[in-house]
Amino acid sequence: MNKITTMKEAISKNLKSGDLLFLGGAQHGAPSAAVHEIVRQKIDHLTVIALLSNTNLLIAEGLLDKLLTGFTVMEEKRSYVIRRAKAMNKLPIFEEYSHFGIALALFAGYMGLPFMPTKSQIGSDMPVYNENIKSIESPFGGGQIGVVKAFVPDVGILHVQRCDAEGNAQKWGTLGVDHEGINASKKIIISTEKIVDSGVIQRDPNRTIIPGFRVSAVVEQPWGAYPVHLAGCYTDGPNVFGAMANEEAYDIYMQEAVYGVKDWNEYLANLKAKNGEDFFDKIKIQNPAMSEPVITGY
Amino acid sequence: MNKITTMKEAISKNLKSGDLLFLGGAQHGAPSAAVHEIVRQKIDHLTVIALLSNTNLLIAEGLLDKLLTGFTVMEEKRSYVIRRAKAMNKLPIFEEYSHFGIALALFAGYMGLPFMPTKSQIGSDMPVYNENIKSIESPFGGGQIGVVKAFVPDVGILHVQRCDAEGNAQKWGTLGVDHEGINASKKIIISTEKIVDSGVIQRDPNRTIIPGFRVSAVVEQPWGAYPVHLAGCYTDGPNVFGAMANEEAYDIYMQEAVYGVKDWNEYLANLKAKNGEDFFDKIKIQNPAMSEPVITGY
Amino acid sequence: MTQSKYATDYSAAEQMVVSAARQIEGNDVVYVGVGLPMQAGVLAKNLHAPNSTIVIENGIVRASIFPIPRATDNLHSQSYAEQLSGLFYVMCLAQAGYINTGFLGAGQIDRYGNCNDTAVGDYRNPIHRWQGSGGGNDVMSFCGRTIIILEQTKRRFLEKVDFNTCPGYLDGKPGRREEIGLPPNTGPAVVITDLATYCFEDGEMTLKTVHTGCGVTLEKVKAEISWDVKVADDITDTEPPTEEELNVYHEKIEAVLRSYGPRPGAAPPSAQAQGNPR
Amino acid sequence: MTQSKYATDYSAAEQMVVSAARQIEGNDVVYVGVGLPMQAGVLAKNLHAPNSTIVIENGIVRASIFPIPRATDNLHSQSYAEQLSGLFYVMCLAQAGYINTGFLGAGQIDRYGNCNDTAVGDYRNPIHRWQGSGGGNDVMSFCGRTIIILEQTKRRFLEKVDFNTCPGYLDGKPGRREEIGLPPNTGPAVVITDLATYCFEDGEMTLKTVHTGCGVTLEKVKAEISWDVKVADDITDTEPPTEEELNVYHEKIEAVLRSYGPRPGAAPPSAQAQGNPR
Repeated sequence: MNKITTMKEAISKNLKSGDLLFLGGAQHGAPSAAVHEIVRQKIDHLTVIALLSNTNLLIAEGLLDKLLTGFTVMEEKRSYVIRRAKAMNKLPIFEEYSHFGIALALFAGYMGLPFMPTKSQIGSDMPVYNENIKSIESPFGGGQIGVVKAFVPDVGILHVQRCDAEGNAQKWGTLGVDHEGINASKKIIISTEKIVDSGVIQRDPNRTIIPGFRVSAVVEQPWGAYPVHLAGCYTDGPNVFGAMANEEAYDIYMQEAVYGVKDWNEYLANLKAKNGEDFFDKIKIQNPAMSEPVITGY
Repeated sequence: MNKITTMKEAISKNLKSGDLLFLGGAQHGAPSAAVHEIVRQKIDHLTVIALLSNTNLLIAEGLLDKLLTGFTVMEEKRSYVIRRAKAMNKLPIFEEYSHFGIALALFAGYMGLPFMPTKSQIGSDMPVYNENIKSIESPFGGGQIGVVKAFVPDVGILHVQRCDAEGNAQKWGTLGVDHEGINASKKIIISTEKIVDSGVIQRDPNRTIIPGFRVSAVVEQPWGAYPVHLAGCYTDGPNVFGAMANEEAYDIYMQEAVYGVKDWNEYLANLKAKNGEDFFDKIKIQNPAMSEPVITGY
Repeated sequence: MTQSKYATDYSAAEQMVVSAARQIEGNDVVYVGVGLPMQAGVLAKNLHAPNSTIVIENGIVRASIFPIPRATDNLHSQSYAEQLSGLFYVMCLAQAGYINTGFLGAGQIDRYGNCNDTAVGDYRNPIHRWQGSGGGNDVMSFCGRTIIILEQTKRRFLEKVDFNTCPGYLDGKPGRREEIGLPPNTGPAVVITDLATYCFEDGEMTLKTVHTGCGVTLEKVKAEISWDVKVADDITDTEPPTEEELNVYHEKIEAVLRSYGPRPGAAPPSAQAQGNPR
Repeated sequence: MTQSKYATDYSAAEQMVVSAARQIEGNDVVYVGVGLPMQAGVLAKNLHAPNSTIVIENGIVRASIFPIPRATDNLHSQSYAEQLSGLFYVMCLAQAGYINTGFLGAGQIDRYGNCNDTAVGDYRNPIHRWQGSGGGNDVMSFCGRTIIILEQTKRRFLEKVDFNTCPGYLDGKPGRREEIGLPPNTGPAVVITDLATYCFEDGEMTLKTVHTGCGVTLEKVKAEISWDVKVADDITDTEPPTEEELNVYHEKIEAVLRSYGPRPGAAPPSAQAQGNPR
């Protein structure tokens, strides 16, 4: 079944106000284009699970009720984003885990289980303030063991290097919490640098991170992770996050990247127009390494 | 650190009587050469965890104290192997799980946890006879949940398509319980069709199933899974398991494959001598499919 | 199925596979084990359910068509799959509720759909041993609907199985599966034998159709069940295979399996006897 | 280190990184976070510990040398790694005991090595907020020995941290870590600051060496600790960086980081202030 659609449709048809949303691409290949579209559509009251993925825009626009997080800037003295959300009285609740805790909660969701055991977090004060982490008596003896409650996102969004029209998606490079997060999600949106022929997938099926039958929408979006790096494609872009430093810079950025354009492609075209035709060429990878093909067949 | 050695040394230096042994290669790429070497060295009182991997030889030779299994022939009326072990008074204890149960127990070992939760097995009579499976009250409410106790193998053996001298091993095709089993094991022996340059690994690092620092020994052993198929290499060989049908066939097989040869390569050479130079060519894959290279680099 | 007229000359085995294949529809995600389940899956993919996804225990998820493998995992069932991983991944898909249909064989089955693939008689001192659960328990625990395919004899169809390997509706009381921790909306849905097909009404196996086209009578069916089986109000004749279904079966299943010759591989020649599941 | 004579002109920051790098030896498997920990790891790989394995949170396991990344994950730290996976895999390696050495930063640290990367003051109404645990709690919970690197001020070195993000020896009583479920033989081993280095004796932070080569005195060290710190019997001067170590540091760390220019990426410019760990 062909699931190719536009980012606009992928978001509007699958994500709704109040949803629990997983954003993949921790530190690598963030779904930037998708996040900007969510902001453009002002889908609000979201609870977001994201590990080091950029949630600044969602917070600054007051779209988050809650952020399930292991590491994020919460200090208003250091963040215009936080100050802005607070001024609107829309600062999200921050529910804190360790990074492994986030991974485990998603892993439980992926496994279809209500919780995962762990030895992390139980040594800290986190369980005092987060009722989704606690200690139990280990069922086969040996003392105490921690448990973390499952996350089952309503919607998961992952940006990948290649995907076929049916949604069989392949990502490589570091995977952060992509595997457990996307597999835990009920509805799945794949944004991909390139839609490839199914044969490309079928000749390397071990690389498929999520099978097509689990996927709701496929969006071809080149430079979809910009300005975050993506293995085999591009390195980090210039520091657009400076845009989050104060109101003026923020407003300019929002106009350029969200409200003043109809979609990500128009934003990309404007970046080129403004910064020169070679703007994106400069961040393309310069020293590609090609993998040795693996053989399958019969 | 170069870890290349012979199968003889890899087994004798790492596996000892009484060990808990994981054998990878469920239905695909079984470590046949390694198992034959264990038999040749008569390493006994083993407890083996293997899912649909061939343990017939180990049982028939009376080397197993216990088999942790989800599916295996136990009926003596239907198995010379079982009759033979019983006649020696060396029939192993069969500790039974579902297949997912075996995977979960290994997964707990891989995670460094004492157990894994699950919804499998608890609906069956298995927990009545296996104290490593039970039900507990789910810690965040919602009723009962099953738990399976961890396996932490002393030694794990996996046969792969390619591995570098340091032990960075890559396997593709179906992985059965290979990933969790080999990662759960304390000492690891990798048997590989081919030792490759580290650059081959480094240009496709997402495929590495176990990193070199975890590996104790690397053995280059072409046709190491024969007569079991291995993706990209060869299909199933002729039915040597008929050799397990009766005493006469069994004795002939043991002489040919174990006791009458010094190692697997001599056995392979004899197979060629006996069946013709093209014996192995006939089971090589005929219609190879090459994966599209993936790009990394910077 | 309506485009082709019904066959008149067919075996009970063919009826079983065809009836099983018809249980797969549309975008179903289907777990198939070795033997008749695998045949049903491949047949459906080649006939009326090309968009179904086939899931095989060792880590195979495939939407594309594939030649029937000898057992479950071989280079044909692996190659050109959309996704290859391992058993853990596939079983997590099931545990999380994403495999809506499972197919199993069984050694024994009882009134409430519980299946025994373990031991006849006392577990500690069995009269006969089967190979054990394999993935059977997992599939029956997790899948939305599980379809059990087995030969029907009085010794296999028991009021209560000697050993419960794969949980049906347990003691038949409502909500018992959920109570012990099994996922809601799961369990056996259909039983297909060489004599008849069954559904479950309020957790009890209920005779639905009789393979009259193979010369089976209601009396014969009842004679091969150890308890007084419930009969559906709308009991009817089993819909026979169509000529098209049989043609595809002969071409895509029978002929391919025959071409493999004697089975090599993971188990002694007799291991797959007794309709054993995996 | 004995092949090169000691440098005479160096900063406290250089001393910190060099002292930290020396904690990596032979075949160590080392978790490194952002900042000084990453610098220490890359320095050791380039100097005396080429066979160590570096593990980075986002799924990187590498035995081969690599240019220092701007933060932790970039195309340089990913490319040509021996293994790439995700955070779950890397943390399972740690939880199962296969990462023997961990490096962390910290916002506050206390007498028993507990670290605070969360909140100054009351959690519900904090005076200051750091970004939170990140992988810090996991590393300190799992690794055989954890080395903490931070700037030393009296406000950071407290008798008891305001919030325990990464568990040290908790209340200092023997066996407390194991009692609450942490793996045995784990915990903080060394603290490295811009003034001194510390070990742990019976779970208590113990002053081991003073950076006298940077002009630091024992009095200055004690003035920047809120409790009456235990002093090791064999307290000595910190071994200064050698010229070779400094040269490699300048070439492989400083110059490379400088070449990246201002940091783009995952956080606002000020986010990495306050020695925050990840």
